[in-house]
Amino acid sequence: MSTGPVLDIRELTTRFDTRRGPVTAVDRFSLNLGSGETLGLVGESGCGKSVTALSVMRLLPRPAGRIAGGRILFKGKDLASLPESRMRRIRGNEISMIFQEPMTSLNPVYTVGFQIVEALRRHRRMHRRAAREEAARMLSLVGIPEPGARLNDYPHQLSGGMRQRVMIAMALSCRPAVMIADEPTTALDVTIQAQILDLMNRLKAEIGMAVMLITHDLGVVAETCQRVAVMYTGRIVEAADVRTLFRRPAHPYTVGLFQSLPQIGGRQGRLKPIPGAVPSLLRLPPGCAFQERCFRSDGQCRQDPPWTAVGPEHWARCWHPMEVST
Amino acid sequence: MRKFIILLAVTVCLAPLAVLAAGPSQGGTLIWGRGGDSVSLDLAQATDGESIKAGVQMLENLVIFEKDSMNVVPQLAESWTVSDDGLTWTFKLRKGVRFHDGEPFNAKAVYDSFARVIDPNHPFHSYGKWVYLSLSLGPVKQIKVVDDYTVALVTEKPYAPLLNNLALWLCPILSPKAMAEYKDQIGQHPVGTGPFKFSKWVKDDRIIMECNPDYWGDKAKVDQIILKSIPESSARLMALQSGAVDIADDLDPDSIRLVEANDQLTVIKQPSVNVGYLAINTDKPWLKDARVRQAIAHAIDKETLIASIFQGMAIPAKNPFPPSIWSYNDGIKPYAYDPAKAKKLFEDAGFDFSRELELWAMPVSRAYMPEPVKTAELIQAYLAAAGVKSKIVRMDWGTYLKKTSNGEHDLCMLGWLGGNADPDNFLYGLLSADTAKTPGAANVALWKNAEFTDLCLQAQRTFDKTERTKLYLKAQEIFHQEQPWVPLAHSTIVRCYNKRLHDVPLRPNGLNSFQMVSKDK
Amino acid sequence: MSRWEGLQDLMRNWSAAAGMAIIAAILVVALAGPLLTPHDPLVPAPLDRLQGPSSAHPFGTDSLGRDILSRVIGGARISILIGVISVTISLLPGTLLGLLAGYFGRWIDSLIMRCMDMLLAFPAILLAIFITAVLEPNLTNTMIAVGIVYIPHYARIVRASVLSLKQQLFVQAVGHLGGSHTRILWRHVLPNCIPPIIVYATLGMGTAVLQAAALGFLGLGAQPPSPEWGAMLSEGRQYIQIAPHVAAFPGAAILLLVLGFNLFGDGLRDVLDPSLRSQ
Amino acid sequence: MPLGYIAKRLLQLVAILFGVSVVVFLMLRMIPGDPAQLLLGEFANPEELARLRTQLGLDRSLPLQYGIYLQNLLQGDLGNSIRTNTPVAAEIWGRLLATLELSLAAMFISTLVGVGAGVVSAVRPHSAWDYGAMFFALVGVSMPIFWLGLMLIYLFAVKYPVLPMMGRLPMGLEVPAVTGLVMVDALLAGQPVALWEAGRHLLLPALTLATIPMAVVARITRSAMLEVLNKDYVRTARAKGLSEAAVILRHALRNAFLPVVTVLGLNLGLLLGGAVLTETIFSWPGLGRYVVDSLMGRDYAAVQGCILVFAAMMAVINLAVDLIYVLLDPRIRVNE
Repeated sequence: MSTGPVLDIRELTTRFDTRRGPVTAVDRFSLNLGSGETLGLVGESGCGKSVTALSVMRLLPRPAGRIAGGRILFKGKDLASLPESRMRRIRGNEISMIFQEPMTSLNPVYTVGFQIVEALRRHRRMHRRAAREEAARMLSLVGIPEPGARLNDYPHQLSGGMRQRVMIAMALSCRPAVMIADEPTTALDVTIQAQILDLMNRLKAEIGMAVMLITHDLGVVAETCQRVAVMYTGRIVEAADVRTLFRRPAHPYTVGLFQSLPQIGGRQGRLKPIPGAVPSLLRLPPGCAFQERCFRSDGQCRQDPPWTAVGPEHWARCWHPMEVST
Repeated sequence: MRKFIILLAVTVCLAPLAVLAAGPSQGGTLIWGRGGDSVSLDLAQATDGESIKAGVQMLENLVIFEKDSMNVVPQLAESWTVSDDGLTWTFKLRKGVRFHDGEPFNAKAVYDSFARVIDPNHPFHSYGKWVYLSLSLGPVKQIKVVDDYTVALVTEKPYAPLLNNLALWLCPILSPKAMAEYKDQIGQHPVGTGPFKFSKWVKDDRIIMECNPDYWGDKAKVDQIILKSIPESSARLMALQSGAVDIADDLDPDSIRLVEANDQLTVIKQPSVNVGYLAINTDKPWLKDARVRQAIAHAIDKETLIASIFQGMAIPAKNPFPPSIWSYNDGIKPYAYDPAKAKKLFEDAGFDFSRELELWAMPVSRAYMPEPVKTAELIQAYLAAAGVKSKIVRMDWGTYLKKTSNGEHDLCMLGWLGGNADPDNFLYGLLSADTAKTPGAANVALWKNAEFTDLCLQAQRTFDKTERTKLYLKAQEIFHQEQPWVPLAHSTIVRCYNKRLHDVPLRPNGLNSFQMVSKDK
Repeated sequence: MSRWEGLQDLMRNWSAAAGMAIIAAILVVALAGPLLTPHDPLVPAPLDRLQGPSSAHPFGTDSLGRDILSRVIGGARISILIGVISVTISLLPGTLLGLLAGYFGRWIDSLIMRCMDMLLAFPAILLAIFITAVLEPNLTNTMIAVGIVYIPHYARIVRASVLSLKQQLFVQAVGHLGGSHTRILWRHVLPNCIPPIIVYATLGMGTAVLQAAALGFLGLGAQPPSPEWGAMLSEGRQYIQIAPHVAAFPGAAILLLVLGFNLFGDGLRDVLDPSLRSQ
Repeated sequence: MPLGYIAKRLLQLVAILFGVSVVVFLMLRMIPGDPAQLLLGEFANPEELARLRTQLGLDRSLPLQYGIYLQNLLQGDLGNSIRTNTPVAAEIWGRLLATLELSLAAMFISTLVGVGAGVVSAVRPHSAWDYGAMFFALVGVSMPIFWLGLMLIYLFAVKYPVLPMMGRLPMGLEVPAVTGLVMVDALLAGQPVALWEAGRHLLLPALTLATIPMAVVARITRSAMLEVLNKDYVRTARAKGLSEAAVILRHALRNAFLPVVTVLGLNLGLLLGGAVLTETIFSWPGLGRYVVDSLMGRDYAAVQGCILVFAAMMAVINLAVDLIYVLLDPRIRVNE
């Protein structure tokens, strides 16, 4: 299925300057995304998932955030060092992004038609009429009834699910090679969530793009993704294909994540939250950031843990990964 | 030798200018900067100097004062006679005169212009508010049109000053057609017979008048006059300095000093027949004692006041009227500036030094009191130096006049302009017991001195000038002794203009036609 | 937030600290005025009039020869007084009206707020001119006029906070428990309106000083020989060509004091009531 | 927005104007000072005063005076000026245009510079430009404009005489009045010299009048923009690959305009008030100066007329602001 990575992130490091000093929000992040693949990026809030996405899009809030190191190779170009003007031609065109908050991500003072057309006209140099027709087509593609009329609606006239569909239509309008979806369903009702995920799956196939799906919801990952990477305090701690990860999580943090989830049809045992709290990025312990909460940690964990292959296409950043039998 | 060459060079360079100066060419626009806009150009309704100043350029009377005296000479009337009983004044009118709208000037025009003022049944009567009747046509009971060019005015009693009244600005002759057409707006569109005719009025900004090419007399030498309102004195000064205006009126004394120093500009001065004074309310128990009033006079340094605030543009006053008016008592020895003596006089009179006197300062400046507030501040400081506390009180002009004429003040500042240059105007009008009755007292000192009043009344009945002089000299002595006012200054009136103007006139009352003024190109 | 922390925050706020420094400096000058002034601000020396700045008269002299530095110092007290008193005059009735309108609502609200609308229908300076003219022009009436003009502003602010408080549970709860209206207003509603009032009042002092100076400039404010800054400026206007210093210094003093109030008010707002920041 | 809403607002306007007319009428009569005494000055005698009072109708009872005034008002007659005996409406109209020209120029300057400075500050927060601009804005809101006007006159008309210090046109230069706005008239008449001169005359007063609104607008624009720039839809716009200019001007500024328009609307009231001072300083023949002069002259009808015009303008501006809101923010359209 995969024909070589379309997006290859190597050692990406992103820092923020805060009042209390610089903070490394993403630390030596390496990952690749094969074309047509859906990759899940999971972790608790604040672990650096969204920052990674914004780094790829080069949309970090300025002037506080900056890419401090590493490369982001997209079709052979390093996005990290691309001039802003060239980056703008990629954004929304070859790589697009949809956001968590459909309620606020659309500009309230413009019609949805205008907002879709704007992207088409920018990247495709389409004429107004052609762009409108294309926009209507996109709306019907994302399953919005009466797309021609909806073009003239303002965002506040649409429901949350409809708005997210509009966002998707907008993101897909230029047929991107990569779409980054940052918690696209978190703010939606459960029934709507399912519809949107279905839609994304369908369109991915139709358009043939790769998707990086950022979520904290492992259920969503299971339904949509082929591969998963787990992040903790700015680093990837484990990566594997979905099946492997769900069956045999190797990193104690991943294990903790699963144990803290209610499982439908699973044992009705008590949920086990991970003890302790996520350490502040400003005061990370030396070595493994998870050591203080980890049931397997020992003195060795004060050293930087290695990126260890624990199975085929299965890595974990841990001194003491769970025994994985293959 | 070298000096000679320079002189020669200068002479050569200036020669062409001299030629120009010798024969000023006709025409041009005279721009006249002044402090405020006119209100109404129908002079029969005008109450303010800015209206009158503009109106007299366009409107004419039957008779007028000579250019620089108070002698009455013909204007639209060619001649006049008074009946033996002194009741009927007959005027022969000038023929061939036309109003600016082309209407002929005749007896009918005089009738309409006058009857509208005094006859409530005249159709134009309701179009205006006829002010200052006592100074204008008040005494006239009937107006007769004898023929097209003869008019007779009949008074109830013999009234000698009528001719002077007609020569004032208050009795202009306007086009009957225009008065009928503009109704109550005639003041906005004056149509008279004068050397200039009305052209345009932009409120609060400018009034434009053009030379009247069909004028019956000598035509005006400039083509146009623009009266420009420039409320701020410093702005007027600057406009004059830059040449933007040719004349700047009502500059403050400090500015006049700058004009004098500028060789493009010139200042003409004229002693005015006015007085600025500090009236002391003699009705107040604490000011009843003449020694207190003398003390106030001693406390004030008039010389310094004039040197600083008036910038020397005045002479110190010791009598109620200026020396240019006959019977001025120059033998009076003024109260010298002497704070110690003032203090002693206050003490002798048993003055209560804990009392704070109310010192009322005029809210408007007048020629006789160009800087009333600063003058008040200075007087306050002088009183303080003599140990007397005072508080400066200000209010709007209307209230000020009303309350001072009710005697509500302790000390108040006022002044007077003697229009007809008669001592009676000052002495009886402003200081007699007859005019000290509240409300509406013109004698704001409320000074009721029987001897002084008798002298004034006696003088009114006396026709022999030397006898009258004696009476007035005596009256001034009483005034000096009693000091109901501290007379402060007789100011100088000035006109500041650019030297490219010629033959700029200045009457003591500041009102002149600019008919003869010419401007270098 | 404890009081102490609040104060610390305030000191750390650049704007508040700068504003406080300016106001404190002017306050010291105002209080120590007579000790600092080399000359009597009220006694004229007419023969020394309109002198430019010199070592004897650092700010020069005015048209009556008075030392302008001494007068500017003398005027500091007047201006601060104007700020404080005018704001008090608008604050007290404004707060009361706002409380009543917001708390009782219905016709009381309509009546009060329509009256406020009427006051707001005039440009502020014009209304102040008008009131001064009715009351006769002097310093006291200037403060009253400026005070009245800004009553509606306080009424509106307080009303808005009361309305939002009314939605909150605790006021309703107290009401159900049978507290009297006065008690509820005084103990529960008013204290919660105070932060925005303090912020607005501080900024309002600057506005009041400006407005009063404008009235003084138009000759409707403090009467001579009082060294009120606006009135001094008005006199200087006449001498702008021959003695610009007469106008320059009092005006700069007004600017500095108002700047002080505004800086302090901005800082207070950041600390006390961040939600007001966008206003 | 339904027409009914506008009608309701206009009705409210009439009610407020009625209230204002009563208040102004009563307040004017409370002001000490007799117009007749003022008109006739220090040389009048009591009989002349009494006669003038009768002619002016000042001896009638207050309710009767108000009744007459109101009756005339309803017929569109603002009455005649006591001082000039001319219809107040005509006196006001000419001056209103002068004030309008000044205010529009000031509005233009303050909006352009204020919004511009605010946007740049918000785009580069905490930069040297930001601190500089915001410091100047703070000085601006603290500015006694009558002092600023004087200092500008001193600098640019006295010390370095490059600009005129007063008036609307050089003396002697005339432009045919069509609109009453001199610059527009000069343009219509095709007189480039007059246009240039009118602009030069307008510059200092307009700048003076613009100072405070400019500063207020800059501050409000900055804070509104800062808020908007953090909004998700701005991020969306960037994610679409739009140019920074399009993001800021099209997506951010348009949304930041709502609070700015409110402030601009309020500021127009401020402008009208500031006009009183600015016109006084620059001898600008406008309504602000006229109303103060009329008040000092106890010209009742003139003051009443002016205040009604002022109040009506403020109300119309508020209405206009509300309407602009609707244009700017589609969300309100449905709610109304």
